[in-house]
Amino acid sequence: MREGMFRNLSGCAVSGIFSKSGKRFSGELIIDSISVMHERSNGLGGGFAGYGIYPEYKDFYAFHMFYDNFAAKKECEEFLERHFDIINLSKIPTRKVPQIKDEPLIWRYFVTPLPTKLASSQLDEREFVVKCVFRINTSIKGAYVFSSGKNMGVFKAMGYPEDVGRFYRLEEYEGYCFTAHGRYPTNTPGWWGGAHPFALLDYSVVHNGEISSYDANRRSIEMYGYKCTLQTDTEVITYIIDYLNRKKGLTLKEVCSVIAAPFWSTIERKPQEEREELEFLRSTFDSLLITGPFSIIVGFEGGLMALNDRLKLRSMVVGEKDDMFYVASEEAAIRVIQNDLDRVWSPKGGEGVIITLEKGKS
Amino acid sequence: MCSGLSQRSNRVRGKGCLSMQYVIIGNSTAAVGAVEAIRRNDKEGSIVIISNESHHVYSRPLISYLLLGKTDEHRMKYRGDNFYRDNKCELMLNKTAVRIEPEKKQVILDDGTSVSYDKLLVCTGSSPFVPPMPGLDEVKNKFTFYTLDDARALDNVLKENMKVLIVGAGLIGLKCAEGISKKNVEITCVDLAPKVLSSILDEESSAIVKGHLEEHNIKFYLKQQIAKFEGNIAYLSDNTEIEFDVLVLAVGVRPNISLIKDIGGKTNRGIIIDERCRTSIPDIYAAGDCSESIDISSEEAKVMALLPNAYMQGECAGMNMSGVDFVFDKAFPMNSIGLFGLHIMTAGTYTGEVYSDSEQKNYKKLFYSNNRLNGFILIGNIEKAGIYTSLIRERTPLDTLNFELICKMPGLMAFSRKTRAEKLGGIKNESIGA
Amino acid sequence: MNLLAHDLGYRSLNEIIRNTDEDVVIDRCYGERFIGSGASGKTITINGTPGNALGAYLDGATIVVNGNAQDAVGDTMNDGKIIINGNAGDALGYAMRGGKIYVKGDSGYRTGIHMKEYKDKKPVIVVGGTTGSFLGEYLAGGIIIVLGLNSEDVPVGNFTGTGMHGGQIFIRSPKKLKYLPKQVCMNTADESDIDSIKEYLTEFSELFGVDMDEILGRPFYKLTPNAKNPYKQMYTYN
Amino acid sequence: MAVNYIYPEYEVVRNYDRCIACRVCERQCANEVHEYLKDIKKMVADDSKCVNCHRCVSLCPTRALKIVKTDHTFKENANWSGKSIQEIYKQAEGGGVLLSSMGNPEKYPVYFDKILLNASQVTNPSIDPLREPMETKVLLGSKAQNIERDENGRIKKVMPPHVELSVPVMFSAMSYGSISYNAHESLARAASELGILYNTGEGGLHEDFYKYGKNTIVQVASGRFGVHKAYLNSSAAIEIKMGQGAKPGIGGHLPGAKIVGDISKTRMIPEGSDAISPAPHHDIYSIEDLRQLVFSLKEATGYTKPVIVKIAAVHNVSAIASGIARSGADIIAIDGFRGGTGAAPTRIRDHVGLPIELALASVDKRLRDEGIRNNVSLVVAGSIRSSADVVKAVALGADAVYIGTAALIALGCHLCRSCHTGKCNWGIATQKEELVKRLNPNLGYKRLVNLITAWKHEIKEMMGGMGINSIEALKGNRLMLRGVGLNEKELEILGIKHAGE
Amino acid sequence: MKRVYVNEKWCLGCHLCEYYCAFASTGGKDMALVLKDIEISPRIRIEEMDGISFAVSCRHCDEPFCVKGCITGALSKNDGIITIDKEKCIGCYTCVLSCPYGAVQPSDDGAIQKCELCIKTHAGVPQCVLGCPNGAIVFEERGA
Repeated sequence: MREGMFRNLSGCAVSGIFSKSGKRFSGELIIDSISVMHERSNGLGGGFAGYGIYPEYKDFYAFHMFYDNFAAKKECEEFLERHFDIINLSKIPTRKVPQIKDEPLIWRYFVTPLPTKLASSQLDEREFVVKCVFRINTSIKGAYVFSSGKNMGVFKAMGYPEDVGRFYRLEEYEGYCFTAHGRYPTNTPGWWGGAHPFALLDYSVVHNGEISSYDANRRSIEMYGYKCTLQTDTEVITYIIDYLNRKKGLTLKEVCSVIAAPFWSTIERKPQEEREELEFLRSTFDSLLITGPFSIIVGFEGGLMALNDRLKLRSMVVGEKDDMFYVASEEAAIRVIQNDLDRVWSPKGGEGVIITLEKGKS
Repeated sequence: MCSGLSQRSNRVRGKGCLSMQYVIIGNSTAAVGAVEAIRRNDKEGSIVIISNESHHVYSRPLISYLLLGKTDEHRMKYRGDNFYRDNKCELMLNKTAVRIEPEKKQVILDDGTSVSYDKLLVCTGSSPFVPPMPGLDEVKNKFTFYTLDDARALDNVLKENMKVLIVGAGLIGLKCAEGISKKNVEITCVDLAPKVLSSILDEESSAIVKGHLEEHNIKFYLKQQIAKFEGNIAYLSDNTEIEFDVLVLAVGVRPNISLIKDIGGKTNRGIIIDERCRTSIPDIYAAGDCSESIDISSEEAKVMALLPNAYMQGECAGMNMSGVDFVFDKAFPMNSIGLFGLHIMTAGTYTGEVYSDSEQKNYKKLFYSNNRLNGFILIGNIEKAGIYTSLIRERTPLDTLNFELICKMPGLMAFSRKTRAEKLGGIKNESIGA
Repeated sequence: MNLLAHDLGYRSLNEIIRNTDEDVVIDRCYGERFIGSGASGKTITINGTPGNALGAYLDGATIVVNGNAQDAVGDTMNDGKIIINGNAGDALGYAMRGGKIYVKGDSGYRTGIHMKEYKDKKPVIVVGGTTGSFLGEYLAGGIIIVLGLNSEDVPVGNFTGTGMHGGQIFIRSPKKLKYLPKQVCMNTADESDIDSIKEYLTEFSELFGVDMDEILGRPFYKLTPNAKNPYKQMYTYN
Repeated sequence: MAVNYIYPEYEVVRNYDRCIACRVCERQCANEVHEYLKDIKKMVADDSKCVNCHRCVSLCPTRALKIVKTDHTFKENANWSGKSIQEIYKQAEGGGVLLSSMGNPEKYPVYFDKILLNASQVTNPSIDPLREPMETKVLLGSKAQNIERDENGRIKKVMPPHVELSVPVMFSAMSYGSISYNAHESLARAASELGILYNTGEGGLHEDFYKYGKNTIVQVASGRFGVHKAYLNSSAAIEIKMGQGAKPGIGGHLPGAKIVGDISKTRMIPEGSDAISPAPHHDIYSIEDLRQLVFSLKEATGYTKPVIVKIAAVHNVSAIASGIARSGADIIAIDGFRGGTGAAPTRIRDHVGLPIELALASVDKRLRDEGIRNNVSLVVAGSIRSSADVVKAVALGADAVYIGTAALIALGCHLCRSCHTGKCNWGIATQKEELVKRLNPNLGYKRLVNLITAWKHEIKEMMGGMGINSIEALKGNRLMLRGVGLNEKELEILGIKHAGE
Repeated sequence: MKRVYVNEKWCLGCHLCEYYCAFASTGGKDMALVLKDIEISPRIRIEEMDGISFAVSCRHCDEPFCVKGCITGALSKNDGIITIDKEKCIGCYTCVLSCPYGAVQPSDDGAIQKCELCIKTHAGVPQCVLGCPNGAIVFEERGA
């Protein structure tokens, strides 16, 4: 049984660190943070996303791949070659860690779409990449793209997050932003691809909680060309964010007003302009309202967003120190890496906290 | 307005902040009406009631029922035992008011004491009238039938198989006859009038009642008067001899008006009062059987010695005495009498066109003119008679209802849908749909 | 006794605490859970950030946190006292039956939810700052006091007192609360109301060095269950 | 006729020990079943007239009455049921098309009864709906397809015309004429109090009810009775009736005898004239004609009101719905074959159409497959009997449901299925003044309000159990459903898993 | 003051109010047992004719002529309800003659009877109201 064959329910820990100045720091820090929340994981999945980690390839899509076998790898690479210019390919460096077992083939490709293919598809470049990712994930058996953004990458596996971090030698990467996830799935033996972060292009999502609206959201988002292959909440949340932010052009704040829309009773009390906007967003994208407990950290190029469900059924704390921004399921996970915070608070339910680089994108 | 009584809240507090002193002469229905009305408006003022009897207020018409055994002296009390206490009344029993001194605003009693008043109500009622009859003084067992004491006295002498002669076939005489019939006595009734209940029944209805009474072994000598008494024998004008053991004199009553008449107040047969029950003398009111007011069914001034009337006049007087302007202009004659199981109801005046409908002992006659019901006589089936009464009381224009129907059968059905909605739905405006 | 929490891990840490009668001072605390669980008769002082479910089932002990606390502080607490020199997370004092919790700063969502009284036990929570939504949800007994000392607005979130059917909530606020659920009745607290909570305000004032005059310098609004408006008949027997 | 082949279906059983001869049964039976025999001071009954409407049973103050199904039996077998035999007798006698009232009574599967709902445990909190916020408000209409912004970058908040429901339940089309004035008033007032909508049906709108316009759907059917500008504009939404679940492909016929007084006025046809609704709209012979009618109605109302197109659930319903979704309609209403009617040919009612559950599942899927599900809202009808049916319908993909029969039952209907006689003892499906007054709308509307309020509580309970606090998150959330006793094909069409999966 | 109000628009003429009234005044447990084979004498009565029907019972008037005219003091009005003290009543029927609604009737026991809003029955609330199937009789506060 693997992820995607059935609905997967999970509870988890999340953490994120972001340097507003764009200063790059080692992935070591995020491991320290997430490991404090060991209790919130059960060893069935852990993962990280790092942003700004591939400055030398920053103009290329970094595809991180899991292959079940060489046949899948071969088939996938043929597909990639037909559609992309592959600038670099390699195994992703790992180290042996006793707790991490049964690893698949883990490869990394820096690619750019073939101009002819792109032109003939009549799609914009990012949409072209998305289409190709879905093609691989739905039609090449045993191949799975788990990271596909530029100058960022996802590293995930079966195991506790601190073990996963060591496995991927995360301390060797430097970025301006890292997010992490410790997973506590309740009904799955776990699968590498099912671990968080879940990513599409440069959007990555780590998520704590379980959403009740899953199938309503899934069936709605699948109308727009997304294929929810994993049946996880995080996957559908990622696609919703991609759809609303990238395809419909909503700002992230507006995205929050869709996915964690205020209650009608709250909307009614807002000033007219705001009320009308909230009514419009909520009714226009009614099926993308996410209910049930969740706290998510969304990474994207040049920024980070933290968001709780509208009832704030999951915990989340954010802290600031100088140009550093921290967010985690528990305050201790921030304190352990930065005890001396300028400010620490809990955002309200449905109130997205959005942080972007001070000098624009890195 | 269903009450027929108009009321304006216009309370005047007399004599600065001192509390009022109300004095009521008489202790019957009108007095009770007055006390209850006064206490609605003035919880503090003192009320003095002067009675020449020795009893807690009782219902005079019940004396016949007392003899009949349908009630007893306790149940006869018109108001409960705590009536005076609850209403903070000072009751002076066995005292007769002999004189009013209006300039001093005081009442002089038979014991020489005086009671001063701010507002005075005279409700002295009436007294039995006994016409001169030769030999009457020698008759041993002779009674009037008007007060509780009369009833007790009569009851004391009556024994089985005695012969009782009642002079007067009016209301009092006949109720007395019914009352004593229980004693298994032989009753003979004599009246000058050619019919029984002559003041309230027409010939046909009177004949029905007479027939019914005769079925109950009451013997009548009508259009006859007593020529003389010789011991236990009465001789009628046609020389008929009637032997009797007990004589009851129920010829009539006269209003007790002397207290007012003596001080120059306007009187006629009764004390003349206006629609606020005021006499012609300031701060003196009169109500009940001693007074005379307008009968709205005939628009004539009359003494209407009826209990409901007494209460409502007393109430009206009490309201005005305690500073609330209040009008009672709905007086008219009205009687409900049961005699040996036969019920007779009458109201108003018997003038105008007539609707009649009778079948054996069920008798109905309605009198109407100028689009108004003036009066009626019902015998037997008296169901919903009050609806007819209300037509008289409210002077209801007959063209606003289905008169043909209501003649046949009194009911709200004869009124308009809107009127019914008002009456039954408490709906004041036209929206009857809700 | 001095303990270094992060070095011990929560199970060892809590075992040591459980087995001592001494007062305990804990340093290097980073999210260790369940500290003081069911404890009685000692004082536990924590320097750092204790983990979730601090003082759960507390039964008479005193816990002092020098820092912020996380979620579910005083969960199902029976007796004792928890003093937090900082903020507290969500679900503070959940289903608390007795004892007192004083928070200098803010607390999160669902503060004092399901709190109840039993016999002579009457739980009290005093929050110096603001709270999140669903304050006093399902409140069945006890007293919650929110002072909003750091706030110029109503210091509580939405849906305050939802499902409240007992107890009292006092909110010190520059403005009246709006949009309360139907089961809640609001009055401006009068002198006798303030007197009834004076001892808790005084203790708060002494613990955190906040001037009593400042505390009393604003109106308090008192929320009680609306007896006139109990839950509408919801059920039809079938 | 010397031989009577038609036997009474029911027997009136009177307990003479309890009967006090108050004669309420006699006074209240429009079918004249009961009679008081003065000379013997006893009540008697003529069973053959009884339709089993229970009016007498309900009103009998001493509970002296019951109606039982006769145990008289034809010589039936598995093929020749008593019903079939009886129907042949009837037709042999009358020579006519069999006519029936209310919905399909036959034993086709009721899929709602083979679907179970989910609830949360541990991983996701269930929510107490009585106290915590729980949203059942629904907006019906198409969604804005594109996000447009003004020069300041603010979103242009232009919402296509829509209607708002406090709970996803509406009263379905029942015309004034088929049901009484008081029934209509009850529905209108209840809708108004509940913040939902009722539907005029095809009989026009009585002038007294214009004031409920904000809660009114006005129907435009093939007969166009009472359709005029004020009618269209006095509504919250306009419904084009293409078909009805109880009688797909069949029109309607209200006999001239019923076109009297207000009915004539409201329908805008002369008294005594037959009110015939043709089977098709004779201006719609294809899908593009429908688009023309949709837009003509939008023009007439200034594009301010959503247009509903109501169709019966028939075999190619999903393709038809797809066509409607592209026709400019804002809402599609689909009426399943168990939907009610005042009168329909029995054979049509019992043998044409499909269950609403299957129609809904396939339409919702088809619209999603085509990416046009947000072009329209989906309203389903055809025997929604309880709040559980509502929740299942929404989870299958409906935005809201229509209830007709359930609303009538709330008003007192006992499903005696004799609407076509016009002698409804409950004052619902009748125009006889003395019967109409039996339904006091002051009580009737309250019963409807109670029903929907109760359903709303129950919907919230079920949603709360699933950890869902907004009805949007339930819509199309088929993972909340599992089938029991369904075959693979049925599960596939319904788009749900089998229980245990 | 809550009163019984009648709206003929909704009266079906079913006469159930009369039966529930008659039953209430018996104090019996089972209507079938107590009202079997008897002629009922209810305090509320239907008037009906030509398709119009409505129930009539005591209106508990603000100016009650029955009370004011009662010769024995048996009728009195307390807390807005006019009641009859059957001990005192001697059946003179002055109240019958006074009532403008025809809502007071002679009763079998020699006294009169009238609607007392069921305050003396075990039911405690007007049974005619509960027994009315169509809300034609209601018991409510309607102000003046």
